[in-house]
Amino acid sequence: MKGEIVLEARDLSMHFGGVHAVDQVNFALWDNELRCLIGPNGAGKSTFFKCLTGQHVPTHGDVVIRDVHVAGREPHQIARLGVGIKTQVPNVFDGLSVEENIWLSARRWHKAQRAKVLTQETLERLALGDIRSAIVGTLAHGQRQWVELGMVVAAEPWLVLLDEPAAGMTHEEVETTAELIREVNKTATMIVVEHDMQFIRMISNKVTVFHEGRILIEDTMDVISADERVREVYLGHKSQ
Amino acid sequence: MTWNRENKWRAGLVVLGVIFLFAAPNVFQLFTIINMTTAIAFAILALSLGLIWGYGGILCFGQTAFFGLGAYAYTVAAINFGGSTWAILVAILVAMLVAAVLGYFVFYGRVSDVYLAVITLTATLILYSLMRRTSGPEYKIGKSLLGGFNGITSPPLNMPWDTSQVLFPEHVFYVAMAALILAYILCSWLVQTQFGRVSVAIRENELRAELLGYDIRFYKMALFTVGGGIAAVAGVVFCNGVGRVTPDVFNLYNTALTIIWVIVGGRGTLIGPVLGAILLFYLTSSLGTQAVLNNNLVLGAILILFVLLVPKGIVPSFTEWWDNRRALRTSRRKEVRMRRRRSRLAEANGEAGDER
Amino acid sequence: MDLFVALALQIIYGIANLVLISLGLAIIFGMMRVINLAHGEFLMLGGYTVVVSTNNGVNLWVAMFILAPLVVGLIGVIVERCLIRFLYGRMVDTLLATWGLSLLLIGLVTTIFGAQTSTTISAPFGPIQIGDYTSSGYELFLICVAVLLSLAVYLVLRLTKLGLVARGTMQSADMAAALGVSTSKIYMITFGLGAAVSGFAGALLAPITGVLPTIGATYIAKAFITVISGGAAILAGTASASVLLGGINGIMAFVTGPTIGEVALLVAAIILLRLMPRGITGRFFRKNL
Amino acid sequence: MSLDRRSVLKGASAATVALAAPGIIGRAQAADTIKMVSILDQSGGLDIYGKPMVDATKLAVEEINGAGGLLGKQVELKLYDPQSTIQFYTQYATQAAAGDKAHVVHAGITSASREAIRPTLGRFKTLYFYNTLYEGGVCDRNTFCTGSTPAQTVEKLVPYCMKKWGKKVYIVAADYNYGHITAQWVKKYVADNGGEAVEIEFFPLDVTNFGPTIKKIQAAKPDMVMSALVGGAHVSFYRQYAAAGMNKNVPIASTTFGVGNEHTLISAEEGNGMIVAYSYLQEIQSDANKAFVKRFQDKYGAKAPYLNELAARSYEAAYLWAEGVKKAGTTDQMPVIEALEGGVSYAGPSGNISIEPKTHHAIQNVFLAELNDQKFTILESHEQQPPTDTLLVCDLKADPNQAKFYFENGLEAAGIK
Repeated sequence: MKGEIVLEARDLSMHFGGVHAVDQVNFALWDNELRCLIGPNGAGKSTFFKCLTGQHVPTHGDVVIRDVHVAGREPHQIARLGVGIKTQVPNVFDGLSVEENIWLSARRWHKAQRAKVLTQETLERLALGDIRSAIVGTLAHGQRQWVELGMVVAAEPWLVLLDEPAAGMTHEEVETTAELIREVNKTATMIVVEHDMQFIRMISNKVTVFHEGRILIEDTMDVISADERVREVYLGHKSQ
Repeated sequence: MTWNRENKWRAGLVVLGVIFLFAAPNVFQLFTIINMTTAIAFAILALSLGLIWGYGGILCFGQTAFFGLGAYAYTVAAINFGGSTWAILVAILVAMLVAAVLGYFVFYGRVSDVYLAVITLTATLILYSLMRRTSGPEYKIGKSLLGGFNGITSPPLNMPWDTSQVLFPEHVFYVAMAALILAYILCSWLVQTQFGRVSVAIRENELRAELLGYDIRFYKMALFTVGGGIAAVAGVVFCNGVGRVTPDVFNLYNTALTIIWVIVGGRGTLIGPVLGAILLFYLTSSLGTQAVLNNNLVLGAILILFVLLVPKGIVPSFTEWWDNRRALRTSRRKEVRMRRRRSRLAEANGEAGDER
Repeated sequence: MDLFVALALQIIYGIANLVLISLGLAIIFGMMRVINLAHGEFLMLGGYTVVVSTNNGVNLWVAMFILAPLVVGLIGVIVERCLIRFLYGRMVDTLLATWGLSLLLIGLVTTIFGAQTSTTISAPFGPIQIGDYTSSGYELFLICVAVLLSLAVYLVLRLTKLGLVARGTMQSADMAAALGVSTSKIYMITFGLGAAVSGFAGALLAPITGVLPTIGATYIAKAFITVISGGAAILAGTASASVLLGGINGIMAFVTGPTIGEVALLVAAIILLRLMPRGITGRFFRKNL
Repeated sequence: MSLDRRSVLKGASAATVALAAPGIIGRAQAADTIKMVSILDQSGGLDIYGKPMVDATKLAVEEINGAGGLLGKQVELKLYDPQSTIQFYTQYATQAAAGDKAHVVHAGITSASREAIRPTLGRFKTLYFYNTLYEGGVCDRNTFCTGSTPAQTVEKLVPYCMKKWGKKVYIVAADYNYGHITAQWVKKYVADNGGEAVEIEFFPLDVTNFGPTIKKIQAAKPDMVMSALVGGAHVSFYRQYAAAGMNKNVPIASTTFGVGNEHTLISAEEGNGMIVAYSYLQEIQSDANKAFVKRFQDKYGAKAPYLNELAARSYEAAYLWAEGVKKAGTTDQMPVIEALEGGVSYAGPSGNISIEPKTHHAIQNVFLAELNDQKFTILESHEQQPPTDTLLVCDLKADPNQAKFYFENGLEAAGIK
């Protein structure tokens, strides 16, 4: 089952002033995996995510994606390795149409002809066909999340990093999103940052738990949910 | 895609421009034609800012830097070469080079927003301060003295590669108008290419564009450079219209005015800045012929009323009004049709025609 | 040694001068994200208030400390009510509006008072002797006033509800609105306060500068550059940028001459913003006001 | 203007040529008024100079018309306000020459504005008067420069003040062409009179803080300061100079202080004791001047500005041109030029003024005056001063076809040392 390691964090630390948001984290991701990162608010998972995607330059340590050292690289350089990234707050082109949003992603990697086809496919794959010419800024929150997911997918990345893809969604939307993620996982290795346990149960079985900037435990969902420490950490803050 | 309708408009505008190019000299008096050159130069300058600000989101408070550099580079080169053909090219290249260097400096340092505005403004004011003090024989480039505050007399354009055929000011109008039309076509084309659309995407959301793998620093720098080149063309036209280039092109008034043209015309459109520049040029120019009220007073009042009444700028407001009118007309037509059908139905059913 | 002291005083005055001409703009920009291109005219109006009222027999200090801030502050409030409040959240449009306002004010003053107005006032206090050198006592006074004015603004921002909004806005532009307090009133007061501070500064400078309708243009660029170089923090930003830019300007002006002094100030601002893309307080003194 | 050259764009529009022709060849003579155009800044930073000039020009035209006009026709004055921008100067000059078919254009404050319109007016053969004091050096048969030049003012002022105050002179000047060239003249005259220019310092036009320079002046300990500062911002120099107590120790002389009515923009005690040189001052005690000042103040009432050289010369230049027209018996360009060259003179508020034919500059009276309580007291007057500076380089009699500005790049470039 385990192939090669495609993403690795080595002794990764991120300090803000005196705050150690991420503290000497060692982390490895294997090919074709779908890994969830969980943890209560302030556990450091989002900061960790931003270090992976180039939005933060880590204070110490390194991130290696398929033998490339990326710590300190610009986000676009990381994206160019074939990494698709979705941020926590929906980051979309609000003033443009759904179709243009997707096209901009597809066109980055492909010739005009192929980009057109890919845009079409993505719109269908994510069931965005009906709202293709809508201006993204006018859409509902959930739909904007999907548009962003569409942009990630349209680039045909081999590694996908998602930060809270289901945040702020209704129950039905969450289910659809879970489906989409499983679909994407067929062609890409994934990391999903999330704190909705139910959602995680829907998509993944291997979970990394963050707590106070460090990895608390890394195991299957079943083990995690039975773990005392995890429960303690979570119950204090958030009960799902 | 929604390009079709916009392109129809754009094509229409280009046709209008070409008609104007040939018709104007037959309609207007000589001095009107000569003076139009200056207005057209400003229109091209506004277009360049409309491109980089309206489409690329780059708030450049120093677009006149490239305009002025274009004018100076043209003048100095034309004096040295003894002809204008290569000088135009030099002007464009110099301005683009400076834009590229400044662009590299700011965009690769991730300066944006008002901070970018201040850097570009400051760069322009530096040019202003330095150029003003270049009077004296020690300040010369090749054969051309820089002339300080009084500036340099700009050699007139000549026919390409034929320095014996010098254009008269009234003929420069053709060149100016053609330059405006070509610049407009270039910009219209550019914003539809992948490059242009990515630039718009960057304006919309920098982080997202980066996460898609676009190097936004490069895109911004490239767009900025193109804008600098177009502004240089405007500068060449300008110094031919005025017959002179002085450091005043770099002063605060002119650089702020460029921003004002774009806002008045409407950001996010290409024809808007062009109209904004021409409109304000003729407004201030005609104010200067009256002696009843202080010009600043009148112009200030007009601008304030404008910002309150036409908040989005001329062109976007016009488009909105046009769309609304059309939408209203179609919906009214639909309503009428529906009402007819309903009343027909009602008649058929033998009931009284009820409005609701 | 005398020269050193006299020069040091001169440079400190140069810094105080920058603080004075920038502070009003910093308040309005820092709290409302409005770039007030009519800022120079607010300074001019402060100067005019002093010149006109002293010509009509008003005591200089009354004109300077009471009338000027009052008149210009009131004009600020009127401008906010009639113009700026329709433009919140439209930063770009405020550029156009305040540019128009700037022209309008110049035109208005020129129409009422003519292209120039005679004055009868000169700098109070007379010169002070530093060894072989003399400095203006009034400049020393202005240094003190600049410090006190900054302190006063600090206290207002620290201790009042206005200050709360200010700090909110400085952290995140949307936050002020999210606070839910009567932002409309706060904005009105802010704009009035910014205008009053500008008017006061203009009044203070009136005895040692020319007071003309068009004089605002000589201030606006420098004030704008200082405020933005300072970054988001109103006081810390303006003060630190003034120290840096004013210091460089003063030293270079003495060593090489005024033109290079001016250029040095501009070059310093460019380099500073390249190194700190969010201004000085975008990097240092983040939590300060 | 061969057809060859014009055929350049003949494909584009033949009508252009037809339209262009009358503009270039000559103007319609059918007009029943004589058209005089004035292009002077009435708004923007230069309005402190432009507004009094416009007021005086209006008075002159009104009087000329009141006295029956010229050649039996009324003079129609058209005013343009270029708003302190160069491009509008060119714009309005073209409009005046080709559109209004003006018979004469009185225009320009800065040398930059004059240089912007001079070629246009020359091309359309429209007579041009430039009535501002300036650095000298224009040599153009179509252009008449009536303002005073350094050889007329600086040359008188420098020796007078050096005799009175001492031989070490510190020069402060505006950092642009005018300031640079005037500073060079000052330096030359200081040296000619056995003095020493200890330092020359130039200021950008928008500097308002003069502190560092005042310290430098204190360090240099000169006997006097010679100022060629210009514009509203530079008024600050005199005020800060006085605030540091310097006006009591090192007096100031100037050939620019006062033309922007600076002496009313600083208080009496700040300005007292300064000495200036101009070809006109409101305080000249002749009957002609008193009557002129009264007429001016009657017309403009309480808001009447101080009458400085720029204003008075604008008034006199209108009359001088009118005298030329009368003598020529026509408003056509060449006859009027010849009439003016042929010794037409006008006795105005400043005394007699006439045109020196080789340079087209004015032969005029020059006055030295001291400032007391915001008013000038005349110290000396020098009758009928020729423009000896421009005469060094310019001879329109020998070469009438030149249209040059010799001092464009300083004195050295013009071969003067």
